[in-house]
Order: sequence, then C-alpha cells, then structure tokens
Amino acid sequence: MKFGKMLRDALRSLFRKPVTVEYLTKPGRMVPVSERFRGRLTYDRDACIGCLLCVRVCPSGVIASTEDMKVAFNISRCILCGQCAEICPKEAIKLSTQFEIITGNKNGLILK
Amino acid sequence: MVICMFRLSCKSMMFRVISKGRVKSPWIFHLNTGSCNGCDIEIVAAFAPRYDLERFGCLLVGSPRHADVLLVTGPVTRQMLPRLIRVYEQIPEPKVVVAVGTCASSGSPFLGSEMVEGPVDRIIPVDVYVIGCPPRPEAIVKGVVTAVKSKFR
Amino acid sequence: MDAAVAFITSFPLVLVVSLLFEGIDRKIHARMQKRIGPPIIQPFYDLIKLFNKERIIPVTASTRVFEIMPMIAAAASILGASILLSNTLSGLGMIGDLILVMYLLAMSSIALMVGGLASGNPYAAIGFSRKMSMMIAYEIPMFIAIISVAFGPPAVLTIDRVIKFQISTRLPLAVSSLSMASAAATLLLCIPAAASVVPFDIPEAKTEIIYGFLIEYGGPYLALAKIAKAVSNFTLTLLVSVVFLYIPSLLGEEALINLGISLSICLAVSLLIMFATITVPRTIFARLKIGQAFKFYWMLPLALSILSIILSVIGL
Amino acid sequence: MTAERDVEREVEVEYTRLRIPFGPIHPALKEPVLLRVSVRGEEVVDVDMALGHVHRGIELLAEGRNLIQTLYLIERICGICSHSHTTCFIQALEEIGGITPSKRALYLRTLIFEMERIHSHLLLLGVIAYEIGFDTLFMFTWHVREKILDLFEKITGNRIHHAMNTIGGVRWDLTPRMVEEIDAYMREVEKSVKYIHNVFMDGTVEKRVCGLGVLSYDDAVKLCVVGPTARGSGVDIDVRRDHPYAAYDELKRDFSVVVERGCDVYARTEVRILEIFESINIIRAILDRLPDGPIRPKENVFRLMRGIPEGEAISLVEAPRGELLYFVKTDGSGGLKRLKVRTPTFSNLIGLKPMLIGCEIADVPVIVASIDPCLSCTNRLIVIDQERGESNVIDVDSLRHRVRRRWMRQ
Ligand code: SF4
Ligand code: SF4
Ligand code: SF4
Ligand code: SF4
Ligand code: SF4
Ligand code: SF4
Ligand code: SF4
Ligand code: SF4
Repeated sequence: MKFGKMLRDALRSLFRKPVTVEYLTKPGRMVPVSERFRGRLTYDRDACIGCLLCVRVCPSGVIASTEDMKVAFNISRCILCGQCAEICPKEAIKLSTQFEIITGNKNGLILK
Repeated sequence: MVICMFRLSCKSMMFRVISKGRVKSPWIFHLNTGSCNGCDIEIVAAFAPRYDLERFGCLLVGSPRHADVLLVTGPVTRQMLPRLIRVYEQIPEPKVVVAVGTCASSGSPFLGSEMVEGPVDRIIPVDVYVIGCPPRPEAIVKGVVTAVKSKFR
Repeated sequence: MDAAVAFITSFPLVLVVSLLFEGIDRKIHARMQKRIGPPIIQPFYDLIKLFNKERIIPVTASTRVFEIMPMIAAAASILGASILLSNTLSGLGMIGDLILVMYLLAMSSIALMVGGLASGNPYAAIGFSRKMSMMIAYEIPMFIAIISVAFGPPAVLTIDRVIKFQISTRLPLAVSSLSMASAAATLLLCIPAAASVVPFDIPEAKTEIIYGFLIEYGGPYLALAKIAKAVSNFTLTLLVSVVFLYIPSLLGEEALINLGISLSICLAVSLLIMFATITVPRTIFARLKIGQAFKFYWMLPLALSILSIILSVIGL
Repeated sequence: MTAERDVEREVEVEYTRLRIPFGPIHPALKEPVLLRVSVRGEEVVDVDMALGHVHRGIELLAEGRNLIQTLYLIERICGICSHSHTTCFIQALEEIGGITPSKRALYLRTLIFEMERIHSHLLLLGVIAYEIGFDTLFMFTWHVREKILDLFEKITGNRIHHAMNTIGGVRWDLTPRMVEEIDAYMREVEKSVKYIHNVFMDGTVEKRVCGLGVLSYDDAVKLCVVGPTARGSGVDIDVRRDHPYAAYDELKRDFSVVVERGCDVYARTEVRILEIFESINIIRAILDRLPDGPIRPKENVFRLMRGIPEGEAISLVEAPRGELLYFVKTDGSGGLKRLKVRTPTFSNLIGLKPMLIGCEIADVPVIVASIDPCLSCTNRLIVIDQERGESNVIDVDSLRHRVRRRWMRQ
C-alpha cells in the first residue's frame, strides 16, 4: 500500500497550463464543433413541398403543419435527433452547428 | 443585529459591490426531476477541468440552503413534483432557475405521459431555458452565466 | 507598537489575510486538478453574496442557538487570530495566551457544531457526533504538543516570550531541539483534521452527509461559519509558523525592529504550511472513515506529542 | 402473506436507531432514489428503498407512438447507455421484420457500443472517486472521458444521444480520418486508464473500497444480479459472449470476460477498469477488420417501418451495467402493442441490500455507486424491503403486499 500516488501528477499540473478551454472569458475559445453536430434547425420554407413526412417521424411533436401547407417548428421542444432532416425529400430542413439555444422566452423559438 | 447593520450599510453604500458579489459567486444546486442522465452528466462535465464552471465562481452545492442557482433537468415526474417545489422554496432569495435540456424546458418527448407533470415552467418560474438534448456543457455554462447576469444585475 | 493599536489593526488584517489564504488555496487546488479555478478573491465575492441573502431558519431548529452560534464561532476565531497576530506584532502578551488562542479555536468549532445540532437535521446530528470524535482525536495531541513547549526550552506559554526565545537562540524552535521538532510535527499533522479537509473532512463530507452540521445554514449564517473556518485555518498555520518556525529569528534582533519584514516572512511561512497541510492533502487523498482517522490520530500524532513532552521533560 | 410481526421488538428497534433518508435529492446521487437507511451509531442496520422518482412512463408512451418515434424516445430512457437501448430495440424490430443489416453496419454498431462502455465505465470510476472525496481523481477520469465524447460528437453529432441506430443499419458512417482519430485516442486512453488503475490502489482509496459491500457469489446468483456487479462476485456471465449479437460473433476471440472474485466494491471497480482494456481490444479489432459496404438499406425509414409485420421478439444486449432485455410486440402497422424493458440496474438494485447491511454510513455512497446505479431506467413503482430477521429471499407476494400497503397509505 502506498499513499499519495497522485502527488507527482498534481504537483506537475500545478506548473503546467490548465486544460480548461476558456470559453466566454476569452474571445473565440471553444472546443471545436464537429461538422456533423446536430444543432439548431434551419428551415427552407420555399423548398418545402408540404409532404408532412417530417411531422410523422418527429418523436417529440416539434413540427406542426400550417394552413399554407408548410410546417412550423417549435424549437423549444426539439431533441435534435435529426430524423426530420433525414426524411425530408427536398432537404428543406437542415441541422446547423449552432449549439447554444439559450433563451429567456420560449415563444421566441418558433421557426417558420 | 450585527448582520443587520452590516447588511444595511452594505445596501446603502455598496449596491454595486453586492451585485458584483452575486454575479461572481453563483452556487448551483442541481435537481434531477426525471431526466435521462444526459443533462445531468453534462452538468457535471461542465464542472470538470475542460469547462471548469468554477472559474466563474460557481460551486456545485449539496444543500438547497446554500444555493443561488437551481438547475433543473428532466420533465418533472409526478413523484418529483413536490420535491421540486420544496427545493425551490428552500433556496434563499435571490435565486434563479435554469431549465437545462429540452425535457426541462418543454417536456418533450415525454409530454403526454400521465406520469409527467412538467415542463418545469408550469410549476416554478424559470429564468433561462437551455435547449438541447443534452446541451453541450458550453451551452450550460453560458446559460448559467446569462441567467445570473440578467437576474442579479 | 502599542498593544491596543496592534490589536485593533489586526482585526481587519486577520479577516483579509485569511480570506485571501482561502482564495489561494482554492486556486492552487484547482490548478493541481488542471483547472483554472476561481479568482483568488473569490471568498470575498462569496461572503458579500452570502451576507445579502435571505435568512432562513428551519422550523425544526431552536432559533436562538441556531442564530447565535455562528456569530460566536466567527467571533471566537477572529479573536484568537487577532490575539496571536497582535501579540506577534506588538511583542507584548499576557501569560498563557498560547493556550488562550488554542482554546478560542476549539471553541469556534464547538460553537458551529452546537449551532448545527440545533438545526434538528439528522445529517447535522451525524456531523455533530463525527466532529466530536474527530475533536477528541486531534485536540488532545494538539494540546499536549503545545504544553510541551512549556516544558521544553522556552519554558513558557506566552507567544512573545517564545518568539524572543527563538530570537535569542537565533534558531526556529522546531529545529532547536528534538522535542520541539516532534511537537511541531504533531501540530502539522493535526492541521488537516482541525481544518476539516480531505482526508479528514469526515464531519462535513459532502457526498455522505451533505456538509454535516452546516447543512441547514444558509445566507449570513453560512458566511459567518465560513469566516470562522477560514480564520481558524489561518490561525493554525500562523501559530505553527510563529511558535515553531519563526524564520525571522535567523535575523536576530533585526526581527523585532523590522516588524513588517518579519511579519511578511511569517505569513509566507504560514502560506507554505497551508499548502503542505491543507491544499496538498485535500488534492491527493480520498476521504477516510471516522474509525480510520481516529486510529491514525491516536497512533501517530498522539505518540509524537507524548514523545515531545517526554523529550522536553528530560531536556532534549 | 407476511410473517407475524413482533411489534414489541419492532418498536424497540425503531427507538434505538436513527433513520436517515438518503436521497432522493442527495449530492452523492446524480439521480433520485430514496434509500431509507436505518443506523445505530454509524452502523447501518436496515435499508429500505423507494423508487419511482424519475418514472416517466416511457413504456406506456411508446405504445402510442410509431416505431421511429419510439426509437428516439427509448434512447432517452438513459443518457449513459443510450446506444444499448436503441440497439436492443432495433434488434428486436429487425428480428420481427426479417431485416439483416449489412456487416459494416453491425461493426459500426459494435464500435459505438464499446466506445459507450468505455465512456460509461470512466464515468463510474469518476463517480466512485467523487463519493470517497477524491476530487482530483474524479476530475482526471472525467477529463479522459471528455475526449471520447468529442469522438462521439464527431461521428454521430451529439455527445450523449448518438441517434446512431436506424432500422436495418446505422445512420452515420466513419471517415478514414475518424478511424485514425479513434486509434490515436485508444492509445491515449489505454495509458490514462493504466494510470487510473494505479491510483485506485492508493492507500486512502484502498481503505475505502476494499472489503466493503460484499456480495457473495451465492447471493449474486440468488438475487440475479448482472453485469460487472455479478462479475465482481465471480459470476461468469456476459451477453456478448453467451448470446452474441451485432458483430460480437466475429469478435469473440478479441476479448475475454473479466471476472473477479473479490466480491467487494474494489472487485467491481476493478472489473470495470479491466473491461475498458477489453473494450479497447475490441475497438482495435473492429477498426482493423471493418468491412466495406452500405451502412443502411436504401428505402427510407418510413417504408421500412411500415414493412415490419405483427410479431414479438425478445432481444438482449450487454449494456455497460449488465444485461439489458427488451420485449417488443409490434402491431403490424408501424406501431407497438407492447414494450417491456428490463434494465440492468433494476436487477442490480436488489443486490444492494446484502451489500449495505452492516456497513458504516460513510460507506453507503460508495457501495451504492459500485453497482453503478444510474437509475433513470430503473425507477418504477416498487418497494424493496425486508423486516430484519426475516428470510433474505425477496418473494413476490410480500413485495406486492408492500406496494399495496403503500398505495393505501397515500
Ligand atoms: S430534430 Fe428530431 S425532434 Fe427536432 S424537429 Fe427534427 S425530428 Fe423533431
Ligand atoms: S418533410 Fe420536408 S418537404 Fe415534407 S413537409 Fe417536412 S419540411 Fe416540408
Ligand atoms: S433533454 Fe435530453 S438529454 Fe436532457 S434529460 Fe431530457 S432527454 Fe435527457
Ligand atoms: S407502473 Fe407500470 S403500468 Fe403503471 S404507469 Fe408505470 S409503467 Fe405503466
Ligand atoms: S421504468 Fe423507466 S423505462 Fe420503464 S416506463 Fe418508467 S421510465 Fe420508462
Ligand atoms: S428476476 Fe428475472 S432472472 Fe431473476 S428470477 Fe426473476 S425472472 Fe429470473
Ligand atoms: S443501467 Fe439504465 S440508467 Fe444506467 S446506463 Fe443503463 S439504461 Fe442508463
Ligand atoms: S408485480 Fe411482479 S413484475 Fe410487478 S413490480 Fe411486483 S414483482 Fe415486479
């Protein structure tokens, strides 16, 4: 039995640069977002043909059809699974890499 | 008595100092109201070295009495409902509530279950919603910081 | 320096320095974990915030005791620290003030315990009983070690006389004799337990009993409790640095003339002691259990302290 | 059916011990469970569990949704082994629908599976360190874990919910660059885990984890615990070897099942540490032998979903915490008639009782953590309780009785 096995490592890291990514405190610092990241949805209203496939696969009822045979998204309910983007025949829905969906007011998150 | 005097003098003279103190030292209490762990482990990950929430003065405290910020994850299940209310009441004023994750913000995809009473804002006032399933720790960090800045300033 | 002036100035000084020490401790702790960590003045922010939060007194608590105990704790530890600091500064002292300081520190932690117990929370009750056993474990060796100073070469329990003795021998007490060395070692070993840090933070273990007796304290009470803890940690380290490791004594009489220099040397030494006895252990160890901690304290520090008293009686 | 209760003795017991609610909101538990721990001094004399705090009724919800929606719903049973859940579910669907995924898809499924195991085990090692107050080790393991989450993000687009599986295949393919990155990371994680293994033998850690929470071999068998909890007590079971699924059939020779006979917290921890090495071996073999080909059928999921006939299937996978079982009954029109999930922690929780009785309060968090109780899958309306002195076999009737009594009380 030996005590203090972390001592060397701890002392060494005292004099090394910390691994923290200084997000928010220093401009531009963040862990790179991968290209495949499933972030906030974007919707190309003109491309949409109103087939409503996306409505039927969405697991959490984000998408609703509107009167003009298009769809509207309530992003605050989206679990970012990407199934709607996958099924859309016209690629009208895309997932951007924007990962900060922070709001004080959920009503602002309706995407048309 | 001593405390009162200290508080009064603080209030009249150093209002800015107080709000600075509040902004700089938000202690976090995390409550799981039926989440899937995804958000919870991301909150803990936000305290791990990579994101290090402690550099904003945050601490993950274990008792609501010590907390300023309530992070709620999960869609509020029936059993956790009274506990959510109790924890909210136990946190001394001033306090902020941050709903982390889609579940807590709007309840889906669990909306519709008879076991789910949420989302959180149906039960207690929520100041900031962080959407994502789960949100990246960066988003959680930013959510906490914006919530604290908007409410305590 | 005038004793009264020294005493009064040491009040704010003690507060500021001990909070700074806590900030430094947190920063170093974070850096050892490869993190950036909070700013060094973080404890000040915390206190400002806590003092301005709502006061909640649990219904189960006996209000008076619950309210008053944190104040007593903070007052006792600040008083202890100020006596130590001002007597170091002014070179004046009352007989037996070393014991007084130790007593005030013990009182500060007992006050917190009792206040926590008064909250009526079961975790606080466990915290209380654990703290009781911990105090038995570390206070006894600590007091024996202090008393051995009276039997040892300085033959007094007055801070300024101990300092003057060190200056006259031009050696810090801990290196002057074997007995004093083991007394110093005892005190150093007792600091982590007295400061309640991992591996000996058993009474306040967050993941076990949620801060134990501090669980129900919030807002200003918690602030007072935090002050009490920060100040008593600082006092302990300063005590060791002044009584046993008075490095300025190497300067001889100079030390008494350039008070500023000798004070800052003392503070630097106590910072080092804090690093070695508080920051490092809490970074590299896991928390022990109460039985294991008890066993440890009754094996090593108690033996060391008894050794020191025996050695000092036979004059080594 | 309950044994005659000795009221007098019970009253006496009540008065001599302190009941401590442990949870449902407790810093040591990332998730809510209520353990009512009765203690005498520091010694635990009885444990009573109340679950159901995160019961969201997913099984019922699933019955009202179509298969695609259910797929993402059950992924959210749990954030730590989300991939195990979807794999298990998808396997059942594929069995009912007679769909065979391509080799490459199966290999990719397995790859994510093993990466998830590494991430989950590292997470747990961190939690154990945290429970015993070793924050630095916790920070260290979680930092090692960060990078695997980065890889997940690169491959699947999310750190936690990978949304990898789809009917008949997987959704995301590997690029050659990713293969290199995974390979590089495996080297790194191997080194770090060796270091972690070493630190777990540190004196203070050893004092806290050795000889505690003993679950004997017989108890383990009797109480049907699964996964590392069982393997830590010398029970040699592993679905990956016993009922190979996905690509494990072809990877059989690349890993061995880790079994420890210590029966204590340390044994369970060690099983997990060694399993990480096995997972690394599997991942290396997968990257070596990754077949080419399509990753999913050409038809879109909607059509595939419609094509699944009425039927039922049982599917098993070895999730990081043990055997996960799904019973799926489809209705033939893209919906579900019944879904039943039997999760590993649900089996393991019963094992807590013999582990906890007789230990100190200080040990409760570590012991609870050692079965890796991520409870989000487990919480149902069930109460496990044995009056002291009664036989240790938990029979269904008494359980039912307890449940009913509790309901009546409320
Ligand atoms: S990403 Fe998923 S949850 Fe969000 S709208 Fe699309 S299908 Fe619905
Ligand atoms: S699937 Fe695409 S095209 Fe069809 S309704 Fe949705 S967005 Fe429009
Ligand atoms: S938002 Fe997503 S990750 Fe977070 S708790 Fe809910 S289901 Fe889990
Ligand atoms: S207890 Fe069972 S039957 Fe009742 S709601 Fe929950 S899952 Fe459904
Ligand atoms: S116990 Fe878990 S898996 Fe089962 S229905 Fe409830 S939440 Fe879903
Ligand atoms: S719990 Fe499961 S494995 Fe154990 S006896 Fe019952 S059915 Fe069998
Ligand atoms: S045992 Fe349950 S909660 Fe734990 S990781 Fe697996 S599915 Fe998730
Ligand atoms: S009735 Fe049977 S299946 Fe249902 S909770 Fe009780 S033991 Fe489990």
